[in-house]
Amino acid sequence: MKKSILVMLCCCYLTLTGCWDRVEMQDLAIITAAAIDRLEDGKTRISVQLFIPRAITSGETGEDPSLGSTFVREATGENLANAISMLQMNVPRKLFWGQCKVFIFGIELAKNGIRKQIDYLIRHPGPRDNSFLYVSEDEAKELLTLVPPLERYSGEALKKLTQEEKGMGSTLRDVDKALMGESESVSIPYIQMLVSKEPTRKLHETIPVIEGMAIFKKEQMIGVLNKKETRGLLWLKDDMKRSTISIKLKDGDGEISMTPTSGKSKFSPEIKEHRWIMNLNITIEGDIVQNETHLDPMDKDVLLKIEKEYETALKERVAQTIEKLQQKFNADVMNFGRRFHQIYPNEWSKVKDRWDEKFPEVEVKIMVTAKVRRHGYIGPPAALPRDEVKE
Amino acid sequence: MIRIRRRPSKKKAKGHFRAAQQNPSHNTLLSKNLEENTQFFSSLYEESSDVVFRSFVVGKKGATIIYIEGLSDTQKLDEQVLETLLDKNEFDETDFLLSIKNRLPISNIKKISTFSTCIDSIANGSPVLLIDGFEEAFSLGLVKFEKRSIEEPQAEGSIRGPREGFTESLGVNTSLLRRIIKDPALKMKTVHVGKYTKTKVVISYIKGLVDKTLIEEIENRLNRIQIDGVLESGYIEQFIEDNPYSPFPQLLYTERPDVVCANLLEGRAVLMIDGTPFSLVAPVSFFSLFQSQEDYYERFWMGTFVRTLRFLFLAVSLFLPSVYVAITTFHQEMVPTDLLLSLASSREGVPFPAIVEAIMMEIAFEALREAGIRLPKQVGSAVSIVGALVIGQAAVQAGIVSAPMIIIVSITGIASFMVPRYSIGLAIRMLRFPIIILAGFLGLVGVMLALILIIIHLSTLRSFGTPYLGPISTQQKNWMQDTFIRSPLWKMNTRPRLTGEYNAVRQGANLKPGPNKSGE
Amino acid sequence: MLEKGKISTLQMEFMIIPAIIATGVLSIPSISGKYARHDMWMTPIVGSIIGFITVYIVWKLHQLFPKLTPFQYSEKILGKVVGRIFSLFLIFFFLHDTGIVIRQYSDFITSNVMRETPSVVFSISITFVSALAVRGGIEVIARSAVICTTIFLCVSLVLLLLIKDVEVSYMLPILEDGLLPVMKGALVHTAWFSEFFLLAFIYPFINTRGKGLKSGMKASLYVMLLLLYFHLFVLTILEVSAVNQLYPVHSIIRSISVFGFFENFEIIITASWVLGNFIKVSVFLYVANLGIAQLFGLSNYQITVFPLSLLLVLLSYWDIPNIVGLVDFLTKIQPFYFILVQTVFPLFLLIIAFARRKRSESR
Amino acid sequence: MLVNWNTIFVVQVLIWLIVLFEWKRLKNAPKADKITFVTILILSALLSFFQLDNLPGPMTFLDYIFGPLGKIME
Repeated sequence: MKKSILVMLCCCYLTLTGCWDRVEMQDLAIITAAAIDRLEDGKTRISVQLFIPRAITSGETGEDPSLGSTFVREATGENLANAISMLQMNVPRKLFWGQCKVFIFGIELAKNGIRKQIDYLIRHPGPRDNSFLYVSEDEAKELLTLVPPLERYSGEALKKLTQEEKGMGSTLRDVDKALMGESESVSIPYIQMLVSKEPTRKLHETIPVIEGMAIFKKEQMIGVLNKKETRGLLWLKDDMKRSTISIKLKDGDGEISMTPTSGKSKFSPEIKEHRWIMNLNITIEGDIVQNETHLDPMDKDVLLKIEKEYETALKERVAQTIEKLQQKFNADVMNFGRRFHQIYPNEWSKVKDRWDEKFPEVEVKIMVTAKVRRHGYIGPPAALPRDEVKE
Repeated sequence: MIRIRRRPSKKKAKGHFRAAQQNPSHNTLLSKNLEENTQFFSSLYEESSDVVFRSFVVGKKGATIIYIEGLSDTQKLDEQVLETLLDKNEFDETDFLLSIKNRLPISNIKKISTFSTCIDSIANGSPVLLIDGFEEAFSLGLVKFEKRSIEEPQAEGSIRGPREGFTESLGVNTSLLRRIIKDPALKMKTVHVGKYTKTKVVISYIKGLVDKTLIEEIENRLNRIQIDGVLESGYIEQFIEDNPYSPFPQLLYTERPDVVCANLLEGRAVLMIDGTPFSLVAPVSFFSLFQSQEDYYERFWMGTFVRTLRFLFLAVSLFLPSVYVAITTFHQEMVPTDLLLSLASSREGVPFPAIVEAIMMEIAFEALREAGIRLPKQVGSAVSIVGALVIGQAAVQAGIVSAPMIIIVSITGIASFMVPRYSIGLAIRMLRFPIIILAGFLGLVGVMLALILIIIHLSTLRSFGTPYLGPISTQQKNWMQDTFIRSPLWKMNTRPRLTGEYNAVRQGANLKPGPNKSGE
Repeated sequence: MLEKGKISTLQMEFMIIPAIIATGVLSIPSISGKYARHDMWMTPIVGSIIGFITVYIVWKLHQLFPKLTPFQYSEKILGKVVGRIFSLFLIFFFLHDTGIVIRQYSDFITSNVMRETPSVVFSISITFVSALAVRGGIEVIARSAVICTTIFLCVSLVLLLLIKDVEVSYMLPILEDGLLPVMKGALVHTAWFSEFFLLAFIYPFINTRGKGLKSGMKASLYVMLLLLYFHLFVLTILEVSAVNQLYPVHSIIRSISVFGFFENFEIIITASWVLGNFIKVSVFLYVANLGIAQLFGLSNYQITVFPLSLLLVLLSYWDIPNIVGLVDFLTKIQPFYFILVQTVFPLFLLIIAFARRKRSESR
Repeated sequence: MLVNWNTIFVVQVLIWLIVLFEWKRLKNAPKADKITFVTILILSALLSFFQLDNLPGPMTFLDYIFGPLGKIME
């Protein structure tokens, strides 16, 4: 009897003290993406894309589909923390960061430095370390208002685009790690609005797409790699799954395109007589996907020629990117610094403080081995009379 | 060492009870005078129209047969007893009783001399023959009463396995056991329990396999029981279990002779109670309550798979609603994005907090289940249809309950029926509610605390001296062979260790069948 | 004898492993990473030496006094007065240590799972359940440990899902700054490894004689391997940024993602750590409680469990103003303090006991 | 020194709960048991009267003893 009274008392104690962390799902404002901008007066503006829960189930309510299932709220403050606390005042429900996997920085903010924002995002327990960061070409907020025709909200579209090509995305942790590490540089996808040419769709019914890579050095954005150079960068990051490469043969009258099926980049740093050399070995295997020429890839010699040509093409492309990163940006996005550090810790400790000066001087030797594995369903070029095929 | 908790018995109450039971006239010997004896019995059985007194004269001496209508075989009584006794043949006067005994064509005939044994004999259906001038009477074993025929057990069905089930009469049940285990080592000890019902309780065990102290302990505990009557094995169970406050059953009940025999062969003791088809098995462990007999009849892969499934669904039925409450109210980030969005949409507009919703729906489900069992079959199905419609369809459409909660409740419901033993299923159902409440206050940490509490409770529990969580938590030899997995029969060479490892070897080694062995 | 229960060596291993790594997993990688950086994976290996030494010392002591706990044999070794003072100190040491454990646990939960709930709720709840287990005696702790530890360790296997993100090159360069940082990092481990002293209180209740040393060494090895496992994952995934993380293991678990669908399930892991910490607190509380009962000659040890747990909850807040103070203690003071009490003191006991024995033999 | 009434209240409640819970056992217990039981409870009651976070205690003491050694770790 006494024991049961005790148990009752304990239960009452529990109920009286309440439940501090409890939030019902109806009281959550689920953030699907967030954009951080720097305003002209130096203030920070946070805009969040909030999910409207009833949008999924009630398809029959007759809401305008172009409004989408999200809406955008914003707030400004002296810094990000301030802005977010202001934002909470504009939203009647509790802001829920747990599912926000997309953070977009406005270009102004990126140019001014992102360290303070990164600190907030990593320190705060809400946002997750593996959420993706982006830099927008213009104001970041604009991208949140887009209503994608296929996905439920623009954040999801962006996330899926990035997941397609892993090397492209930069997560919060990657950025933190890279800026902390030897090179102090990082690349973040550079996105802009895709302009759709469909006359029936409204202007905002589109998605943001990745246009290149924003290069950051010591928290500040210093430039952008275009699409082609970004491909090169993906090779350097050991992730190139779907970038098709086209080459032109000397005796051919068109181009041959190949899609890589597997590829590997191997870095081996080397220090020879005070010359810092980075040997880059790329091996690639691929399928021929289009043949504009009259050449028959079934032929051994032709195949050899094609492979050779691929090697030079790829080499050029990668070299171009490295050249730009070394000379123009002087940003060690490929983590050369770390690789030297790992193999040559003593030499590294000498140049550690002036890696900036040393990095452009690093010689990069690129070796490419290309192999064509398959040429699709057909051997010789299609729709070409047999006698016109060159052997 | 076997440690058995003894409940303090209150001396005062016991003494009082004894006093009431000792009716002085009961233990006294029969008198020589038939008149006195009949007088006593008729006053004892006054206002009992079903008790028949038949007086007659045998060899010049008066005699009376007393029996209860319906319990005794009157036809045999007429043909074999009365016809013989009323025959004009002379009985040997020197040893009258012996000559009567010799003359009667009845196999089971006993000499009795006290009133109380007479009463017992009459109550059991054996007519009592009183003869004038003797202090002794005969109990004639002409028991015959209506009993149910052996049927397939309703509560424990099986696809493969014997179709026999116990019935309400003890004699049939013990005979069923004897028919399976023919070794004379199978023992049956009888204890009577209940002041008014005088129910026969048989402790059966296999001598040489069972631990003697266990039998002594069971007898002690049975002898301690002082109640009016025993109507079902549950009465006995509640008086002899180790921890009466625990929600977990510490004895296993079954109405299948094959289950009983399997347990006997593993060195356990079985209590069979007159008047109920359910017999009790002791001691049991938590894991043995998840074994069904069919696990052993099917191939061991199936047995293992089904068992794994059972434990999985044990976890589901215990924790699913509480985990759902914890996740949706505390740890929303755990839900995958798409799922969270649909959950959020379906929760939109639901007026209750998740915890209230969960408790409400679980209670509704339990009510439905209970109603379905108790009502007559025709009405029962109607109840379930109405319940399913109201809860499943209307409540969601009205926006009172969210659809995911319905899914959760139904999965939990199904999961709770996965447990082969009804009694532990009940315990799990009940425990679900406090866990939901804890989850509502502390989220998953609360669920974990609940899990810890359950584990602690199970670790403290003992069933007749054996640890309830054995053999898993006690890490005995071969502890895996018959718990989560069911290893092949030819590999289970040892009996599960119960109290004081007694005769551990079950079968010969190297029994693995194979094509080469038979040819040798 | 106060405790009548007996446990098996396997159960002992199940008890002692979480009793050491439950909080170790939370706090060690961050601190050892701060010192050893790229070489942090070596620190548990170096640190485990103290574990093996402690197990050996404790075993030798146990062989001298097979049925006694240190509270009892310290009296025989050091004499009545000194021995009792030593026991009293030990009791206080364990109480204080348990307080720190509870604090570490509740701080972890409040900062990672339930941010708005006061940490005292978690301290009270874990102490309460542990107290219930302790009241049941060593057998109950052992039995629950078997189940809880199994769950706790099985859940740790989810780290294997991170294998695709592992970047082995983060382990390079090896021994960049020499051995000193590794030693410093290992010193943090030694505090945890010296807790194998707890075995001294469990050995008397083991049912199989003579197997204690082997199983103690085995437990020490397992702990080392487990810590190595956690350290390797932390290092190869977080690299140096592990230094910044307060709870690096939790942080890498946060980034697990299977099929891009099962993500963010760190809470399940955290919840399973509740089980580990429950065993840890139970074992510590049991030892402290047994000590009080043996020192003051109580008739049973159940009666002091609840008062002691209340005291523990209060102790867990005493003089620890914030998490900075706690980490500072774990880094700078705990290694020396723990080794002194749990390894050096028993060593002294052993030496004195041997010396006494020698002397009595020579006479 | 500030007194935290909340802590004191909660600790008092817990103390009485414990006493209530153990009452049966306590009544039949020998004297040593009773004394230890009460002493520990009084100790906790005493502790609850202070602001524990900042009350100098074991940590300060240990810091004083092992502080010099701790410098190695810097």
